[in-house]
Amino acid sequence: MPELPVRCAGIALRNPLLLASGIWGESGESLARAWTAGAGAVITKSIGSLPRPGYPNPTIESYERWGMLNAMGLPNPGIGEYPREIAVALGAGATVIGSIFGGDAEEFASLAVAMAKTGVCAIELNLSCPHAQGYGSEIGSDPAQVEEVVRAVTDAVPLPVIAKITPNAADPAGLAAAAERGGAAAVSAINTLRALAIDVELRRPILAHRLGGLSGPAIKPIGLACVWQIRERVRIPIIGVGGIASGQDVLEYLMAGASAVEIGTQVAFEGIGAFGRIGRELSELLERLGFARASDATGAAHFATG
Amino acid sequence: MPELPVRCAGIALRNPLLLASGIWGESGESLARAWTAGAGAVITKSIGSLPRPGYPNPTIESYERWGMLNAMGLPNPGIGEYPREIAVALGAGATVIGSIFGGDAEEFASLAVAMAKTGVCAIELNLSCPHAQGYGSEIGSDPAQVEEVVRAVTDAVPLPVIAKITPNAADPAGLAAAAERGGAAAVSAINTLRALAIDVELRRPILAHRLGGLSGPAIKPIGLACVWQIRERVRIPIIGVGGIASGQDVLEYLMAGASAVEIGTQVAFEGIGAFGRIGRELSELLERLGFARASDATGAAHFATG
Amino acid sequence: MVWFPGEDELPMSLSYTDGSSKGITVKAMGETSRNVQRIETGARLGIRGPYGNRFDLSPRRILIVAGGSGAAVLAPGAERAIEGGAEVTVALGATTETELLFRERFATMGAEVEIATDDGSAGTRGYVTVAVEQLLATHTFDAVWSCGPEIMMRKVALLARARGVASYGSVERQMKCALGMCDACALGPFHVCVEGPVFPMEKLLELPEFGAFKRDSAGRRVRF
Amino acid sequence: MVWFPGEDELPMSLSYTDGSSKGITVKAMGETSRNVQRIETGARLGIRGPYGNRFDLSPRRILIVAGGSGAAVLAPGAERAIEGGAEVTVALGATTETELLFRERFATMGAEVEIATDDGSAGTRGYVTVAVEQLLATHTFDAVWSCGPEIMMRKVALLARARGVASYGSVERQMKCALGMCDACALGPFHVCVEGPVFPMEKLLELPEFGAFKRDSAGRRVRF
Ligand SMILES: Cc1cc2nc3c(=O)[nH]c(=O)nc-3n(C[C@H](O)[C@H](O)[C@H](O)COP(=O)(O)OP(=O)(O)OC[C@H]3O[C@@H](n4cnc5c(N)ncnc54)[C@H](O)[C@@H]3O)c2cc1C
Ligand SMILES: Cc1cc2nc3c(=O)[nH]c(=O)nc-3n(C[C@H](O)[C@H](O)[C@H](O)COP(=O)(O)OP(=O)(O)OC[C@H]3O[C@@H](n4cnc5c(N)ncnc54)[C@H](O)[C@@H]3O)c2cc1C
Ligand SMILES: Cc1cc2nc3c(=O)[nH]c(=O)nc-3n(C[C@H](O)[C@H](O)[C@H](O)COP(=O)(O)O)c2cc1C
Ligand SMILES: Cc1cc2nc3c(=O)[nH]c(=O)nc-3n(C[C@H](O)[C@H](O)[C@H](O)COP(=O)(O)O)c2cc1C
Ligand code: FES
Ligand code: FES
Repeated sequence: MPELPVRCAGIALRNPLLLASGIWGESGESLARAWTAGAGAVITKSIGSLPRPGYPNPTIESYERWGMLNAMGLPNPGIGEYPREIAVALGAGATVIGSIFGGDAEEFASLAVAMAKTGVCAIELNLSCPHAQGYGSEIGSDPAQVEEVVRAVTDAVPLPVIAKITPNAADPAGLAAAAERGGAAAVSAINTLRALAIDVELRRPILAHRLGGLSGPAIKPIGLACVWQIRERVRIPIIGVGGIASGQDVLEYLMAGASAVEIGTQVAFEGIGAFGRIGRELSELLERLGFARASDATGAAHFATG
Repeated sequence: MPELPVRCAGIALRNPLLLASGIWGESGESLARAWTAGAGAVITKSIGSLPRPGYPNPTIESYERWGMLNAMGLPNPGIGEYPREIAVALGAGATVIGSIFGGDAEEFASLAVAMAKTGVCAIELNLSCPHAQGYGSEIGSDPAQVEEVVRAVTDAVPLPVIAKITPNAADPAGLAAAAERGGAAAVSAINTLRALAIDVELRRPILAHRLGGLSGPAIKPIGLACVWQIRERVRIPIIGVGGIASGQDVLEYLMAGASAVEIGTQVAFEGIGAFGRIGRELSELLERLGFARASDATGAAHFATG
Repeated sequence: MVWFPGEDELPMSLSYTDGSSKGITVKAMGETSRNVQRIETGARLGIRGPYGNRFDLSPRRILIVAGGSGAAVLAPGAERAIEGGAEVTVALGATTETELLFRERFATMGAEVEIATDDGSAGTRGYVTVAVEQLLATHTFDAVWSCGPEIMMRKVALLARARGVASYGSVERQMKCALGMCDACALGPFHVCVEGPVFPMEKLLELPEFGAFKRDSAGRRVRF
Repeated sequence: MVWFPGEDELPMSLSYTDGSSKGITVKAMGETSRNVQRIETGARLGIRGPYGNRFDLSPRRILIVAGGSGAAVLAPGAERAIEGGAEVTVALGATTETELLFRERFATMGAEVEIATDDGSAGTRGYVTVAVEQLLATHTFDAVWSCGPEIMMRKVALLARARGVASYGSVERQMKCALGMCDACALGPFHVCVEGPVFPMEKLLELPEFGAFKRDSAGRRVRF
């Protein structure tokens, strides 16, 4: 059988399928269960300085099988209370990556310092939430701010830092290059795309926050393009995210340039069993196509071209 | 029955469903047939200064029912030969909008002058093709260049000018505001999203040009968000584009702020009969929801909110 | 999930279903549910779902324990069980007589109804669990269903366990996505929106947090 | 559509199908189709489709007129028609004997074959249409199928019309999307990729452009 363990951003992952931030990541028990179900590592919900209830409902609109719209509004217990959830996940043996979001470089750095103390093996910076005012992609679509935030965090903590890139930008690869300059150990791409749903009967946007973020299969081609373009611009590893629902999807991301991937929305469509199934599919596909290791597929589509 | 005719950008449209640029727009006979099939107006393929063969095949990858990826590469006969195609469409009685693309303001202006002589009733500027180097969204994602191009064209021709906005930008509404400042009579939003498909068996991108543009239902939530945000920023009319496949989709765009819409990919999934069916669905839905005119629905979701 | 436009979207059970129309019963708990009381006839709501599971209707002799608004969740299940030929006994509890929900309805559908109020204004005085203990001693049941405050549910489950009767409970948690994704409704390793709201009580009794804490909108642990 | 990775994707007919395997026949026309001649055994191709329509197999006596590589398109249809019990006559034309495609194959499948070459190196000397005229005069047909240069197809259609025989032709145009969207294959108001490649010739004879011009990759009109 092909070897699934990969190294990425200096972390040893037992397989390249990570639980994406914001899915099952509010409670330690859920993180632990995702790990037990086979995730290569689990990424926490994005954690801020203070508890945040998030936006009122409706927070979700689901497009059967091909997409999902959400505006959760970054609900989280705050960095003060969250460490106990991480402890539960670590207690179950999980490889945990801590995701954080802040309003400026200083807030990111102080969150990172607190997060580093919990025992996580890396920190992912959410620079890309498309619907939280003052956070996420408002900072994350400006290369100068991305570089500044990443540098502040890498200066503050000894852990590998992963910058999560927004696709809501003219040049996502330029943002990845900024993260690399700032010292990021890896980038992850993509977060959700700014989107809206309207209920014509009720004559209003469905989500309470109106604008939300689109995830799921609909965005896979967009995520692949970002990973492809980032691979042409940076040397640090890339974690592919967006619309992964099968082993073939994972392999597409690897071939586009990713070293690992994150899976989110598919968990809503299928349950946590998605990790086991996708892992088996990936393994069979790598075997059939003659790859001895998952890592051998990384960037393969770039070499073939020409 | 509710009234379907609308006015938009100073043009009287017999209904709000326009044939999107690049679909059926290379030959006059096809434009004429789309008109006969019920389109409210037909928009030509984007025309440049010189004939362009476009990219080699594969130029298309289709995701059954929810999306389509293309990198045609703006094939077109050039402004020298194209007027005879427009003549065929006008001969059939069609309301024709001429789409043009250029490398800078000067080229756009001179194309507009030539296009204006053909008898089209308005000009759409393709500032948003995501995969043509030096054209489209490379200009279109910079507000200053958008304003400059629009101003050059409005100065050069007496016709209403529609600026087609790219979603591949951090702030599409800001681009629309730039177009308004430049004198645009309307904006259309959105063009396709930068995207990629990979064939894992052949280990390479599927499209010959590698990067392409995603269209179809997958992008409707993204198009709606753009129209929503543009409506909050500009006063000129908006033409909604992206993923329209039903009368309900049209109404969603109208409620988000559009005065008319363009339909593209659905023609590939269903044939040109899509115009008749979608028009009937729109009519029934407006009736059921108590709208006397299609135009009464424009922006309705903004009023209800709060 | 029921969307009250301009207000919020809340998890709600169908408390009435009769082929053509469906009903929900909303208890004024907080701001939204209070505002909802003022909704006018003809107003339009949004509905997503149904999500999650329901009570298994196969047991023949069922004891239903409803605390407060829990009756809204249990009434339609009781109806269907009786239609299916089950014998249903209902232990209905509330703080006071005016808070007793569906007292008539349970009687009309053919259930045996025992009442308990904390203040004794109707039925037995005291917690409904006292009535439950008696019923378990005097009747034979194949299953116990409960819905109400978690402390009540916990007690009921322990009483049932002591008698060797299988028990199931419908629990409440914050709900946002209702799709098993956002973790708002996490209860131990479970997601109430997908794997619940009905659980075999044996699974819940194992969880230290059951009856001890829930999570608020921010995901913080909040003691009951 | 057949994708030759690293080269191009071209519209191709299946010229062989036998349950388990399928074949295509590629004539060296331009750069890609020339390079394709050098593809090695075991190389992988991409396939989209099949798209578009095919010849209607119901007529009982069919005259098939194949010009040049048109035979690749017509051969499998001829096979299926014969399997279905039809009587098939083939008029096979080419510039010279070595360009005659599937001469043996048509004979083996049980068709009556008439040959015409421009230089007389095989069969009748001259255009295949001379053979067609004779066959139409001496035989009775329910339908004529043709595929080849449009000028040839136009002549064949006029000959068939003169005899009152329904005729159908498979036409070629530039293809890109193959989904009836990009307009590359526009032929009058039709899209060859979706509504073709087979058309009743009466529809094509009405189009001023049929046999007169096609469009190049840029959509420019190009005279034949
Ligand atoms: C599966 C399911 C089905 C439900 N069905 C019904 C139903 O049919 N009818 C009905 O009236 N309610 C039902 N509920 C409960 C209902 O959704 C909540 O009572 C409602 O969300 C309260 O909303 P609010 O915004 O008015 O109150 P909030 O402002 O959220 O809360 C007001 C007060 O009530 C308390 N509170 C709120 N929710 C809960 C809770 N879940 N558990 C304990 N205390 C709580 C809060 O702590 C606070 O003190 C159901 C819940 C679930 C999970
Ligand atoms: C429905 C359909 C089925 C087809 N099936 C087959 C098949 O089974 N086998 C096969 O060999 N070919 C088939 N063709 C034709 C084949 O697709 C083209 O010959 C091929 O695309 C030429 O590609 P190229 O890049 O090598 O040539 P190009 O570089 O495109 O052209 C080379 C030369 O050939 C001429 N030429 C190219 N295409 C055509 C055309 N369509 N009509 C007239 N002249 C042309 C050009 O004008 C030029 O002079 C089919 C076409 C269609 C539309
Ligand atoms: C309900 C939900 C909540 C999310 N919350 C976060 C978050 O807190 N932080 C973050 O970086 N990304 C968040 N995301 C984005 C996902 O991590 C992921 O980037 C995106 O959903 C695309 O992947 P998918 O298509 O596999 O879901 C969230 C996505 C969803 C659907
Ligand atoms: C095959 C194809 C070709 C296109 N060509 C053009 C073009 O030439 N000019 C342009 O402005 N938009 C072009 N577009 C974009 C469409 O006009 C439209 O903005 C987009 O497809 C979204 O709408 P849809 O989802 O209804 O297709 C093209 C789209 C497709 C699918
Ligand atoms: S409500 Fe989101 S996981 Fe249950
Ligand atoms: S090939 Fe695109 S319309 Fe026929």
